[in-house]
Amino acid sequence: MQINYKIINKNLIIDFNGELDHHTASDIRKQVDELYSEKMLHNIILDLDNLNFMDSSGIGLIMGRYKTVSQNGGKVCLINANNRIQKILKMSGILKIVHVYDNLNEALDNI
Amino acid sequence: MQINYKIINKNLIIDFNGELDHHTASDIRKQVDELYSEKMLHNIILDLDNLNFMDSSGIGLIMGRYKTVSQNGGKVCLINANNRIQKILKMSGILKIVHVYDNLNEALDNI
Amino acid sequence: MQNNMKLVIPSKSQNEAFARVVVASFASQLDPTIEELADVKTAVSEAVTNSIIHGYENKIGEIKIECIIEGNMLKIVIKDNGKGIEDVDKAMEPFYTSQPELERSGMGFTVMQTFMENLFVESSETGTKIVMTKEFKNTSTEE
Amino acid sequence: MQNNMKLVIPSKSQNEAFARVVVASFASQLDPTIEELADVKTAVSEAVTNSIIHGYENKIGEIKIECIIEGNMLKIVIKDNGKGIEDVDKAMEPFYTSQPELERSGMGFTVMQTFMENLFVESSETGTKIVMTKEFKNTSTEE
Ligand SMILES: Nc1ncnc2c1ncn2[C@@H]1O[C@H](COP(=O)(O)OP(=O)(O)O)[C@@H](O)[C@H]1O
Ligand SMILES: Nc1ncnc2c1ncn2[C@@H]1O[C@H](COP(=O)(O)OP(=O)(O)O)[C@@H](O)[C@H]1O
Repeated sequence: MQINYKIINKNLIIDFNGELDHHTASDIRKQVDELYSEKMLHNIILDLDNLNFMDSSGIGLIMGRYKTVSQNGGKVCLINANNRIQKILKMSGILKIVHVYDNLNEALDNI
Repeated sequence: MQINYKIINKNLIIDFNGELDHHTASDIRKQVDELYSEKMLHNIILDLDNLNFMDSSGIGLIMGRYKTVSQNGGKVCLINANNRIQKILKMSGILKIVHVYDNLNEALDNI
Repeated sequence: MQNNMKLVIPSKSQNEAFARVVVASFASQLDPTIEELADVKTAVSEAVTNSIIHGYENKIGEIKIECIIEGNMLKIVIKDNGKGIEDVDKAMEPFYTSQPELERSGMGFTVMQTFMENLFVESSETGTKIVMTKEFKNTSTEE
Repeated sequence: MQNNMKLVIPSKSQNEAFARVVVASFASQLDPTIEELADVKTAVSEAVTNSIIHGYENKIGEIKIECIIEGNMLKIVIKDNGKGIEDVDKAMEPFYTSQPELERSGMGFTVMQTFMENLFVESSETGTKIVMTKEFKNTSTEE
């Protein structure tokens, strides 16, 4: 599991590559939180296009980022979630607090 | 494991697709021998281009075909063997009795 | 079709991915769809993760995974000798987690229930056993 | 890096491919090259096939596969409770096979020896145990 990131106006965009489970989540969490606080950013956009696997540890990770970011007045949103991942997201009810957009442009326009 | 075949002048050309081990070899053996005898063919050319795995069961299969075919006055040859498969072929000494050609045309010209 | 396998691994988190791959590779005998295979992988990931973080609480113990194929049915049994679940009914409720500080969502059992057909949980102070089954639709009948 | 796993499968020929995949997937923790992974797969295939056709002679018995990672070393132990090998030295000679009628080439042990670093064979009337080791070159040292 590997992440890449870019920053577009105070939005931290995280690009996931690989499999998100309990083993990989703790490392990812640390990296994302560090980037977010170090660079004093506002929103987080999680790009799930190259995420090949996600279990409920992913839900925990998204909820955790939601807590941090919303304490800071920001928002978390998801882009490029495939059907498989949408299924788990729906099940978890997380879509009530975190928006899913089709792609990055849509997310940047609406966040 | 799946095979496709074509016939060019009395040469039976067998195209391997998949993994050749003890489990798959017995079925392949039956299919090849049936084709060879039913259609009264002379030589067998084994195309290993899409063979993803081969263990010593493959050596047994090639030796077995060599026996049948040479009793009939024909030859067996191999084409498109990758480095990996060449390594096993060399180890087995089978290259003394079975020729390896780079491709089908070369095999058809020289068999 | 009839086959089975038993896998024993230590409760290290890097084995979560390994366990998923092994079960998926075993299940591939049943000609599963990509969706069915992903269901099985996800359910196995949840159960194995639970043994690691809740059962053994990050101490190292053994996790046993058994798979049985009968016809087009796959049965998966995942066992640990960890501390067990005190109240199974409560544990199975969506969103219940005993470890929110680890960013657990409490959705593990819900995921297993949704992606598999049957889920059976047996637990005591000496460990936990999860039994899950799934029927595969388009199965080749060769042995 | 330290890890291990135990796999038990029935001696059915369709499990030859499964055994290869499981061991290769476990070995992938050591960041192997494609070549190293193919070496391991081929050696495992030979040993498992031998247990199926020679050890159990196509009756169904159990095959145990154990893998141990210590540093950048992989140790693979493959055991059956089959009929055993009477003369191990003779069995290990290239081209020797007790079953030429099955189109065996007698190259199984030679393949294991060539593709792995050490090969150790122990056999009695109650079964056969093969121990093979391989060191991997470019290993990440993370736990
Ligand atoms: N193998 C286990 N051993 C001990 N406790 C467990 C085990 N599996 C689950 N539990 C308990 O059940 C609770 C709910 O599990 P689950 O629905 O998977 O959510 P989560 O893993 O996110 O906490 C856990 O928080 C834990 O208290
Ligand atoms: N697990 C085993 N149980 C009993 N006999 C075995 C076993 N493995 C190998 N043998 C014996 O050793 C011989 C040589 O084995 P091998 O080099 O793998 O060649 P092959 O499998 O082609 O016969 C076999 O023919 C068999 O007689």
